[in-house]
Amino acid sequence: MNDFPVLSILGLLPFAAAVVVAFLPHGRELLAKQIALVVSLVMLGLTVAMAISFEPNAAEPFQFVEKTPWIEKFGISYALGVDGIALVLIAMAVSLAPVVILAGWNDADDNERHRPQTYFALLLALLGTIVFVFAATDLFLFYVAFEVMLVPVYFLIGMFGRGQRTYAAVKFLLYSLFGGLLLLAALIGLYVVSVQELGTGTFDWTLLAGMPIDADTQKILFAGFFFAFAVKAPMVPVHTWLPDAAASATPATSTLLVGVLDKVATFAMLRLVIPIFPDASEWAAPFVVTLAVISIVYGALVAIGQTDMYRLIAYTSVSHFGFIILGIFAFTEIGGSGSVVYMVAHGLSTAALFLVAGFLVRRRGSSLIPSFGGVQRVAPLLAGFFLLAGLSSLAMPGLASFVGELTVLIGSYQRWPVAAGIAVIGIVLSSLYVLIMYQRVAQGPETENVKGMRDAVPREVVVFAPILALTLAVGIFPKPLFDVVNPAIERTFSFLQVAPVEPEVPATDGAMTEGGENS
Amino acid sequence: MNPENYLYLASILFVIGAVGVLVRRNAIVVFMCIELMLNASNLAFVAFARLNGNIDGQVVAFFVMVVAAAEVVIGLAVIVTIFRTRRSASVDDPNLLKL
Amino acid sequence: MNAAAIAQLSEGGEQVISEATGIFGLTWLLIALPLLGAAVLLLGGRRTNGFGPLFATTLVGLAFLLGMVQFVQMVGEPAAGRSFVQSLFTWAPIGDFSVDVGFQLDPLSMAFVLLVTFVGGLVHVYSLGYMADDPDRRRFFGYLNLFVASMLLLVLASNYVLVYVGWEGVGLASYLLIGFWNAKAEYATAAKKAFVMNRVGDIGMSLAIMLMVTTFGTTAFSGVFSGVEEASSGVVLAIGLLLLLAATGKSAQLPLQAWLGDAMAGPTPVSALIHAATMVTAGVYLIVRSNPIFDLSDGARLAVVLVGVLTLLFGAFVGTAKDDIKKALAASTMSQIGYMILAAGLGPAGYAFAIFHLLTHGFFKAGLFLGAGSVMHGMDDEVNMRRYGGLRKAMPLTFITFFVGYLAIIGIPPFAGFFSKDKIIEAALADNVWLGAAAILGAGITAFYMSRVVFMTFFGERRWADDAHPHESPRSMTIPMVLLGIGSVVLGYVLYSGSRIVLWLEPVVGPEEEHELAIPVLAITAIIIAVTLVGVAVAYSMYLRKPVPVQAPLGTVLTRAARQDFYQDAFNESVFMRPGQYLTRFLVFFDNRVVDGFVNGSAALIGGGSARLRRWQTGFVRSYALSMLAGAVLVVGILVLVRL
Amino acid sequence: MIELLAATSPTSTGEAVAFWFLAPTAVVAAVMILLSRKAVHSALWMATTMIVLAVLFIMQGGIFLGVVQVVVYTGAVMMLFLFVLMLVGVDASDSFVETLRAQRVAGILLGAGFGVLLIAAVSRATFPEATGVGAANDAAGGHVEAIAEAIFTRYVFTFEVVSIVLITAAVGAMALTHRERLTPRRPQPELSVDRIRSAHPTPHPSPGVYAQHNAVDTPALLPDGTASEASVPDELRRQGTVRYTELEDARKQEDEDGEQG
Repeated sequence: MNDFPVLSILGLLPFAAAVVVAFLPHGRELLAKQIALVVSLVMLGLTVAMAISFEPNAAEPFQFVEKTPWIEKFGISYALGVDGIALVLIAMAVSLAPVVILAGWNDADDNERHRPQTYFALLLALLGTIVFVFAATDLFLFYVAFEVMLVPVYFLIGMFGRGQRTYAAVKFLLYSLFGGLLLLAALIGLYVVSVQELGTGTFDWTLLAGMPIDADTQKILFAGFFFAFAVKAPMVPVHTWLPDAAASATPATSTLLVGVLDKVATFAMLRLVIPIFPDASEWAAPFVVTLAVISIVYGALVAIGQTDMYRLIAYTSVSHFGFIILGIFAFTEIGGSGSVVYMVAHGLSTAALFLVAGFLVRRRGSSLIPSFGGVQRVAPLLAGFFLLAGLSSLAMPGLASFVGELTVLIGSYQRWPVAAGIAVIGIVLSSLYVLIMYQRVAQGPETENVKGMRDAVPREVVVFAPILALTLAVGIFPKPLFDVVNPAIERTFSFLQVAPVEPEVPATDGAMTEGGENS
Repeated sequence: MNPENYLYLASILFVIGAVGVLVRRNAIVVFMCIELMLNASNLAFVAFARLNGNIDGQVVAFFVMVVAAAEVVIGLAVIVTIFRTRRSASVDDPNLLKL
Repeated sequence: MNAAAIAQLSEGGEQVISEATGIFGLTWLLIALPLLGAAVLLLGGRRTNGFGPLFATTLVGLAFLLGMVQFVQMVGEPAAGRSFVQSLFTWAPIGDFSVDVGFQLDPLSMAFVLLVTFVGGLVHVYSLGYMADDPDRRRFFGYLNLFVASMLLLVLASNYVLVYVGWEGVGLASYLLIGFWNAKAEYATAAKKAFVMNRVGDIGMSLAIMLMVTTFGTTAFSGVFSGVEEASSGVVLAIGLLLLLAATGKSAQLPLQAWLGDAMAGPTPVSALIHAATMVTAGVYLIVRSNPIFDLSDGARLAVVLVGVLTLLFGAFVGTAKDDIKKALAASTMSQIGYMILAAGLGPAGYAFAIFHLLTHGFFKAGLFLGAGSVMHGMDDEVNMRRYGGLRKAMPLTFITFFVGYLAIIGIPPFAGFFSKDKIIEAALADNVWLGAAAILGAGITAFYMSRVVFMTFFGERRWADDAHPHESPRSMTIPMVLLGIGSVVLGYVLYSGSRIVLWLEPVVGPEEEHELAIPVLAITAIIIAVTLVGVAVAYSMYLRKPVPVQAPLGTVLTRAARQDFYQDAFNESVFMRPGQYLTRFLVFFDNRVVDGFVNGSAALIGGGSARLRRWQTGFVRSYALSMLAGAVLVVGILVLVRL
Repeated sequence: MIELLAATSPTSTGEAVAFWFLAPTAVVAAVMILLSRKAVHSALWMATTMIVLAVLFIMQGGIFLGVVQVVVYTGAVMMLFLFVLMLVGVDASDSFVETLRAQRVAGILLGAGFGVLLIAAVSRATFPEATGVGAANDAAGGHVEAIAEAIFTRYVFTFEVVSIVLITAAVGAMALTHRERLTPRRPQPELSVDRIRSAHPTPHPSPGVYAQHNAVDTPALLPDGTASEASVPDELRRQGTVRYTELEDARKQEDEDGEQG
């Protein structure tokens, strides 16, 4: 199995399919959709097979490794491989793929200027870049995938969005390119350093991770990397592209954008930033943690004040990304593993929220919260979906986000008690933004706005069911996820110098006694 | 006499040509000035060839001449075309090269 | 583990926790049964409309039977060996830290299992009648089952994380049920308010869990309680206060009490089960369960006591002024839970009595609520007591059960409330005279407002609306009321005699602390009964001797304040909600104008700058040539200078 | 003798004399290119400069180059220039009013600055002792042979590229000046039929006849003293660049005055 280039196939298959789909003639829209769906299911199958044969506790950092020289002069190679974190995130992305394709089945049908073929080709291309960006173990390949990723999203928003789509698409692109520019500069800097440190320049992660870099250089390069990922994540105050993009994109695009694509940033913080710049990461941690906490509270507060569902969901994501980054920069195993689980959970909950909101918006033709009211009266199933999605977002126990949020909070409390103490406010604020939105949309008397609204159709049930199933599965039995992620997190944090957090009063083993004599 | 004087002469001619390009508005005169600049550089090349004692400078000057000839052909063709449509040989008239 | 080994191990009163086997190994089933019901009803859709309600009721009944069997089995075990743990699977293992999905069945949780499944079962039965005409019945029973499952998870969990899961689960069920009739906008708001205020309390829970993991590396009861003695007093105090914060949210104690009155928006069976008998007492459970932590921190206990006493009086005063029968009962619930919290705060002297009062209260308050529901059922959902009067004759069975519950709550011997409340007041007196005095005062006010409720509802002249036709409720509703009424009569004595409850809980909360009283117990009892009777007498003179006006009189400043819950909502609104709204509005503005404004501004700046730079592009070839020459001069100049 | 002059080094007195005579000529001619109002005059000054430069090339041993300079530049390129000048209009003289703000001042200043810089650079540079190209010529067996050897061996690639440039330029010039026919070509018989049918079967009057000028844009005067519009090409009339004689102008003025009065 390990000689089989499964990652390459996983990454290139959607590209190939995208080309085929893009050139399908008029009148073959249905075929385009079917090809997209089948390809995404094949990818899912491959990923499942990959996950089954994955060895969580293997000694080497990456599995399913592929490596071919690409630009030898600069030590660039086409190198792929996954660790636990990447595997989990690829699995999440690929699991969402069929769901998203099914959810966006009719998104492009009434578009006057662009064909559904283009839409699905772009979605497939985006999937391919996502696989590459998670699987790349060569920094240059990562960078290329990271930037190429922007192209399909740009067109997905600009061609198939609504409202101020051109503005949103350009804003997204410029923001990302600006971040990417700094990343490129830092990457070149890193290459130069590698020439000095290792004798030959390289972009190979396995050589760069843990490479000694002097403190000041580290800080500068760290800043370049971190800024790019902070924009992508997005963190306050460089988050404003997200609400615009989410409000203009189709729900399927938003799901992939917020649920999967932005995870690249947090993933890269774990994969690239910490192992390559451990000292700088420790140096900057208080600053990053402060920003993360601000993101949590600020994102939630601004979300409460939104009147547009899509924008609201986007701001909740700003808040959730704060949690993820807080967990990463806690430098504790609990926080790190928790944030990876949170990434998965957030992918699922955002997908649920965006897609269900999309169902509602498609019926109503408006994404403004006041243009709904009393949906539960006419479409109880849809309202139920919406509530479940919301509960998943506010980290209801039993659902995936709870696992992530709790472990992130615990992990970060171990190192940053004050920050975690403030971040906890997020759990109150999250209940506010979810419930206020739910109340205004679904509860209350049936309004004129929603008269005759159709309840969920079978396709929508099929879209929602797998998300719910996964959310519940991760929420109730997250152990397999932790088993895969823990060793990778341990390896990531082993590059750091920080002391592991030990309990002050470790509970005695076999403590079978309690109560009684304590008084 | 110092052979470097040729270089000074080339410099002066070149500058005169450059100023001509900036100052004159008749496209044909502007072209002549460009030719003058090319010739000035040719003179410098020939002087260099002499100073260095090899033939390469002259060969370069030769190529410059060929390119200059080609350029004149195209340039004059452009002038004729512009003149045909705009009835003017002034370089200030085609000022549409802006937003 | 056999009995002999346990006896050997448990020398010195130490409690032994053993692996759950046999019937105790089915503990998971207690939760699974109602959870199955919830899943079937909520996911099954309309197909389950027909059999759903009965199915749900049956499942809770089965859970009760299972609990009963386990209880009998547990009674058969030696006192020190009545704790069993069961670990189903590891939930979140990270390094050395791990959370198990595991259950702990011991006398404390057993008591709760019985209370929850019994009262829960009765409420299910009652709802069969009460909700018979509601088109969304299926959903209602699904939510009820979800609640029972979550509540059982809460009390059976063997670690704090799992308690938290149950804690949130009951909160969710409460949200769904309060907002069950959310077509009325204010009901939806009430549900949201309850959930959000509970979440404020959950901050305490989350932080306590974080602190526990940081300090002890685990959240399992066994680990935390064994480590707590070595922890610093500051940490213990902090954990105690945080747990108290959690408890105040869930149990509607000051300062997070405001949601309970509004929560009466839910259907009455819900109020009986969730907002009287079980969920709101979860805070008491949490404190009693965490007794090793509170035992070690006087500060934390003091805070608990203060919260208890203040809420006790607050609820009592509010109860005197409410005309809405359910809100009056809600205020009473708040006050009674105040008693329990007070008892729990007294430490080993009061834990058992807190649970004692909790159990009796669960019976009589559920009975009272079901009675109120029955009254509303007969009165076309009228809740204003000023519109009642003389219902004694119209619905005799309801009256009898309600009256029994009334006698129990005001503490007339030998009804249940007498025993439990009496013990709490005694313990409070032993701790501090002022505490005792406050508790006795509370008892007097309780007598007053409960008498008021009874007099206004069942006695006096009829003040119904003309189209009201009060009638007795169907059998499915009266039977649960009767059963709860019987419980209200006998439960107090049954648990009190021979200190049964104290001995039963001893393995968990430790032996009751002997307390010395300045005056003999009998005298205290006499005083309490006297104060109670005074309360009844005052109510009699105000609400039975004089006719009750249908329009509420203006009342004194105090009455008006109490009617408004002492302006709790106004306070919350002006201190938290309004500023919060302003803050969010400001932040939205800030985000759009300042943060995004900066981004768009820099874009505009670049755009403007290039528009200005564009002017340089005159389109004249000669100006381009000029700039070329300038560039050439520059380059040559630099070259010449560098070569110097 | 000149060959000898160039081949030997350093410079002989003869060369110095020639240089000091030719250099000012070149500069003056160059300046005159700028100062001449009429493009034709500029072209003549240009030719002067080029011939002077050709002589300077030859003086420095670039005999082949000098010849090429005369043949290609003075012969072909300058002819081309004059050709285009004729096409565009010989008479068109530049107005010396500068339309771009500060262009002239800035241009002259920058030019002067550039000149200073160049001269400074040259004066600072150290050059090898001038040896002349004689040795190189001898090595190849003659001057032309030397150039040929360089072009066809070392610079053959450049040579090929340059030839491509030339061909492209030729094709480009044709493409640029080629005019697409908008109407079908009308055969001679049709044209003659049209002509006979028209009001004017005879040729139009020649321009400038009986007028004070004989340029094509000056209409002929009819016996009554009025201008004959038919005598100037249609194209000029359409452009409105017909030049009336002073007489005609005065008459038109009178007409206008009369109308007003």
